[in-house]
Amino acid sequence: MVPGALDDLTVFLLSLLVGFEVISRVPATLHTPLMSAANAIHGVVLVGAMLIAVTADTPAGYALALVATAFAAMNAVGGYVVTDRMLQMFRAPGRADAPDRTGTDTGGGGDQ
Amino acid sequence: MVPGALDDLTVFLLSLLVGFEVISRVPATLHTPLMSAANAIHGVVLVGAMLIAVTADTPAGYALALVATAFAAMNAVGGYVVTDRMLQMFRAPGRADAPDRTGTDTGGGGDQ
Amino acid sequence: MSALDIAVRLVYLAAATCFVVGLHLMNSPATARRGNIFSAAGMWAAVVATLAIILASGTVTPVGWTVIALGTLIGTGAGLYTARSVAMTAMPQLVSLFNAVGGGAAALIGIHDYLRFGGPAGELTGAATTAVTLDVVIGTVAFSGSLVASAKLQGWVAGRPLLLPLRGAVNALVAAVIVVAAGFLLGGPGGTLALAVMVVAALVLGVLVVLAIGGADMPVVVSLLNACTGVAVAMAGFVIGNAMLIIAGALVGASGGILTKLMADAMNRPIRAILVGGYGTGDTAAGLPAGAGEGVRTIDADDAAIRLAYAGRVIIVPGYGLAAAQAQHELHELAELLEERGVRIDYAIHPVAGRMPGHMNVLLAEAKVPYAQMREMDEINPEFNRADVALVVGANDVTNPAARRPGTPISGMPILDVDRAETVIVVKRSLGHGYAGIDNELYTDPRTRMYLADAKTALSALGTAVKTLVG
Amino acid sequence: MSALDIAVRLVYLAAATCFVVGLHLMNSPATARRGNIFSAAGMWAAVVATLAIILASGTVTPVGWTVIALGTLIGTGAGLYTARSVAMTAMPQLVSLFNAVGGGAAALIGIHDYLRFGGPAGELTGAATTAVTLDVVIGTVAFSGSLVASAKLQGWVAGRPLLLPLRGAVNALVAAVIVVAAGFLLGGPGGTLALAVMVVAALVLGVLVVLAIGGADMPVVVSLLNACTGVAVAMAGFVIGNAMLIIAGALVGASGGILTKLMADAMNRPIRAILVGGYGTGDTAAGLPAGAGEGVRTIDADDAAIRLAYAGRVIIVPGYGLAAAQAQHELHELAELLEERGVRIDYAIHPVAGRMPGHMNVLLAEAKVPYAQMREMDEINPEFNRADVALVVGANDVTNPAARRPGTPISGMPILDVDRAETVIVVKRSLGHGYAGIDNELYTDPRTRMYLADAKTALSALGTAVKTLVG
Ligand SMILES: NC(=O)c1ccc[n+]([C@@H]2O[C@H](COP(=O)([O-])OP(=O)(O)OC[C@H]3O[C@@H](n4cnc5c(N)ncnc54)[C@H](OP(=O)(O)O)[C@@H]3O)[C@@H](O)[C@H]2O)c1
Ligand SMILES: NC(=O)c1ccc[n+]([C@@H]2O[C@H](COP(=O)([O-])OP(=O)(O)OC[C@H]3O[C@@H](n4cnc5c(N)ncnc54)[C@H](OP(=O)(O)O)[C@@H]3O)[C@@H](O)[C@H]2O)c1
Repeated sequence: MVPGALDDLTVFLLSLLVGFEVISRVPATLHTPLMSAANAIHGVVLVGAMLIAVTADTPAGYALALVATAFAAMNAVGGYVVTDRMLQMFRAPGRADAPDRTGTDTGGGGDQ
Repeated sequence: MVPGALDDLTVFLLSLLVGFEVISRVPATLHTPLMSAANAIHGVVLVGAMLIAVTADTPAGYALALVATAFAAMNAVGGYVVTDRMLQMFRAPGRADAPDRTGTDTGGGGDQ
Repeated sequence: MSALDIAVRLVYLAAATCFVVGLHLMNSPATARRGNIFSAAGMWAAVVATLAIILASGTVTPVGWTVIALGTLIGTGAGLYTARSVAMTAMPQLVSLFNAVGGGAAALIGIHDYLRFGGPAGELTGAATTAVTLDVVIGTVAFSGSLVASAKLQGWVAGRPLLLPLRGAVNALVAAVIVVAAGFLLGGPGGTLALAVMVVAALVLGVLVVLAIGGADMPVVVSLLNACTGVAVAMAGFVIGNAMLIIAGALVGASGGILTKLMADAMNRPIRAILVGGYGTGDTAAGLPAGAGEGVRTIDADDAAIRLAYAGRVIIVPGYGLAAAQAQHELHELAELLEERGVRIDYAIHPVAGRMPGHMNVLLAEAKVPYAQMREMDEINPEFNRADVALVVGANDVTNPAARRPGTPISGMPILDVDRAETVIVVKRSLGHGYAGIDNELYTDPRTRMYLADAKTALSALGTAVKTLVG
Repeated sequence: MSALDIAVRLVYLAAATCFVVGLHLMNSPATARRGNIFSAAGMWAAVVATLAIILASGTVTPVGWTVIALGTLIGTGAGLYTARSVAMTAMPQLVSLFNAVGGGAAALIGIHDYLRFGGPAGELTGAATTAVTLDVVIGTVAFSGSLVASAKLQGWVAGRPLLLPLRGAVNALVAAVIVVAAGFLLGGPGGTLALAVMVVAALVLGVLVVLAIGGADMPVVVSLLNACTGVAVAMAGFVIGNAMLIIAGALVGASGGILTKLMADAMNRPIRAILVGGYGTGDTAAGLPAGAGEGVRTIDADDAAIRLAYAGRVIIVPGYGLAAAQAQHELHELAELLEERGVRIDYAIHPVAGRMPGHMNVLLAEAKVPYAQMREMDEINPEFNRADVALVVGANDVTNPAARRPGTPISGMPILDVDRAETVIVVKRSLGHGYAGIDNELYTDPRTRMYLADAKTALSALGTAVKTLVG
């Protein structure tokens, strides 16, 4: 085991702790978008796929790199876009409520 | 700037993030014990003080190391003990409530 | 280390911070969208920084450039197209698909690294070989498992649990093959063959495990596989020595793990039981004996329309059946007709109604139901006793009073108190079971009227009947 | 790297995890004590592992061993003795003292490192020198600032803000000296003199800043200095290349920072305003004009005792004055007397009543008030209108109805709704102000009766009067 591996292990452990702590009290309706957002984040494997394309030098290596890059890019791009589409559906209560409340206030006037 | 410093910076940043996330919704009555508990944790500087005592080789160095060790040990030991004393005061609601509820249930019987 | 290297590593750190902040913001509906954008910005910066470092290295062959450009282009195109074009109801299978390719990419990185540097004569250290092995196994399982989950959710593979004979023994055998092959790589002679065997066995294991799980458990499974991909990506980070991959992967691994537990808890199902499989019937088959129950009172469209139209207040309870019948638009039309007649309408949204968390919110939002009318369980429950009619459409378990008693599969799950309303009208095709596979006592309650029909047909019929009534 | 080195680093990682888990468990009263023990176990393991590595290194001189043993012994003894013997009410100053020595230790590590490896001919890299400088400055400020805070809380230094003439200019000057000295260390010739100047200036800065802050703001200041010490320890970790110090220090730095903000928010005071200083009068001086206000109705012990003894329900509102008078035991005795007469007693605990968070809980727990009678603000507020008497003892701001209006220093702070009770009896020495320094309209409310006396005297007198009444 080399010092580098220990450093990496430290980073890994700390990131696990951050991950555990960050999901504090997410409401059930946000579970699906949150899953999707986390899914998009591991699309960062694209960086790794790009870096192996650099070291590749055999046809097999290039093939692996091509598939990896395509997979990873699909994960990242698709993940963020689909999460955004889902979240668009969860319109903020504030915005939707506002006209509603106004409606109640001026309710009498509206009938004139 | 050396790679080592960057690794340290990564660890530092991640630990900051953990620290931010870990205090989620602590009730106001726990603020003082929590402050005290955090205070005890930085008593871990004792490890650093011990390690400088190892490298010291001048009288001035030994003096610094002695004061640092004593300071750090006081921080760590005192910090944990005082936090524990505080927390003893916050008896768990469950324990205190339990006899109370029983009292209500058997209230009629108690008068016999 | 050059100044560029340092700059890139700082950008990587900033990107990792963006991921954390993004996830943090996802805790509340008000900030969730901003969080996603934050996270995407971090990803963007990381990719640009990587391009900079590749450019500066100057060692990339033209073929290498082509591979990077082509791969990114294909992936981006496929991701954009599917993410934009898919129907809102097909989101979970798409997320699962994206997860599959992510896991695949992580596994490919490990495979590539082993082929180049590993093996008996290779230069990989023990720690690095361990990371490669974990990366390949976990990534491959996530890949094949997620593909099957996606196919189940899409309906290309039967939703019901597919239980092979001797399932336990077969799974154990496949797992043993993986362990032996990994042993070869780690301690033994290693080599391409061992790697290939391990990959194939991992592919098979992913398929077998997920096939045995019922379609309705899929959201939890997808979330778990998502966490697996995170861990695989972190391992890929170990392999290529990239701290950002480690951070992002571990982050997703841990938060995805917690999320999986939260989701399972919300359905009152232990994760272990889900993974063992065999539970749930997937999508209930149509054509169960209709109206055969004793003490069940049925109702027809006209009668139901009258009760609805002359009610002061109606609470609508949507469930999985509404999604299955794709009847959200018909439902909204009916609700609007009733509102025109002065009926007060609310939708009672149970957190795990449907087959994925937030399913009903998304479905109703798609049909343009006003947000203010979608009421959460805790908020609406005390109001059922002031409602004239509770209209239950394709919901079953989330209204089953058996949950209030101990000893049933859904005991302890909070339910919508529809049985406190003056009249309950239930729209579904039969007296068949829901996800949990148990009878619903609500259906024999004297206040309940069953309208046995497909939700889409029934709601259109109700709409027509209300219009006739008015016109 | 030897196997021992690896083992020690793994222990360090485990210790760091214990710290995080410990802090996490502190989020709820039920698990808080376990969390503290967890964290202490981590510390213990880290120290033992360090001893092992020092032993194995074999390079330590006998003097070195003596230093380690003696230092640890002295520190442990001092820590144990003070922590065990101090009165519960003196906890905050003790925490501040422990924080001071922690900051001092971190600064000393930096100083030692610079003296050994730094300076023009030294081997410290730029990054390391930066870390040393930050370590020394932050650690020293935390040291002297915490000592002053401790002295203020203990009453050795006047609690009121000590505002020097030209304060802003003096502070700026001292800060400038620090910056120049740090410049010498970082970019210039460096040397022991620059280091010494920097240390002295940092000591002075800590003293000046904290002296200017009112005694009642001290808990927030202590928390902030606590966060500073955390950062200094993290910097010490950079200096000696120890990841565990970095993790623990950054953890405390960040969580302490958030906690500081939470505490300031609970009191409705911006942190900036606290740090600028000059606010608050510290402990209110006794002997303000007593009973001079117009429209104020006073009451004597006998009359008050009758109202209390014949009440069905009394809600007691303790505040800072109770702590200042050390009258918690007298209060509990009075409450027990009343309970014997069949009066229902509750204590209404405002989250920032007193001078530190949780102050009242600790105080009343010390006097053995049953936990079930201590009711939180949100819980008890709706019950005031069913109370016959609200007995306010040494509380002022937390009952001031002015908080409900905008434009006052306490606007927006949630308060206890004592003015909804049938009768309010207020025990305090005068019509003087509380922490926020504003008049309290409650005192002129027609339902309010003021019992102007020291809390301890007044509560004993009430107890005697109730006994006489009964006997
Ligand atoms: N939300 C989540 O995250 C999630 C994830 C996985 C599992 N679950 C579980 O899923 C269940 C959700 O409860 P739920 O009440 O929404 O659904 P449910 O209990 O599964 O019941 C759905 C009902 O819809 C009816 N239905 C199916 N197709 C229909 C159609 N075309 N027209 C009319 N009715 C139709 C079915 O009865 P017929 O066959 O008689 O028509 C079935 O009884 C819970 O048990 C929950 O734990 C939830
Ligand atoms: N809890 C925290 O974390 C914290 C920290 C810092 C500041 N604060 C602030 O402190 C305030 C707390 O409110 P509070 O209502 O508890 O206290 P307060 O508003 O400060 O009032 C305390 C009152 O006690 C009286 N008093 C002092 N000594 C007494 C004695 N020996 N016998 C009888 N009465 C005595 C004083 O009036 P007389 O002089 O007339 O007797 C004074 O008006 C809030 O403004 C809060 O924001 C709280």
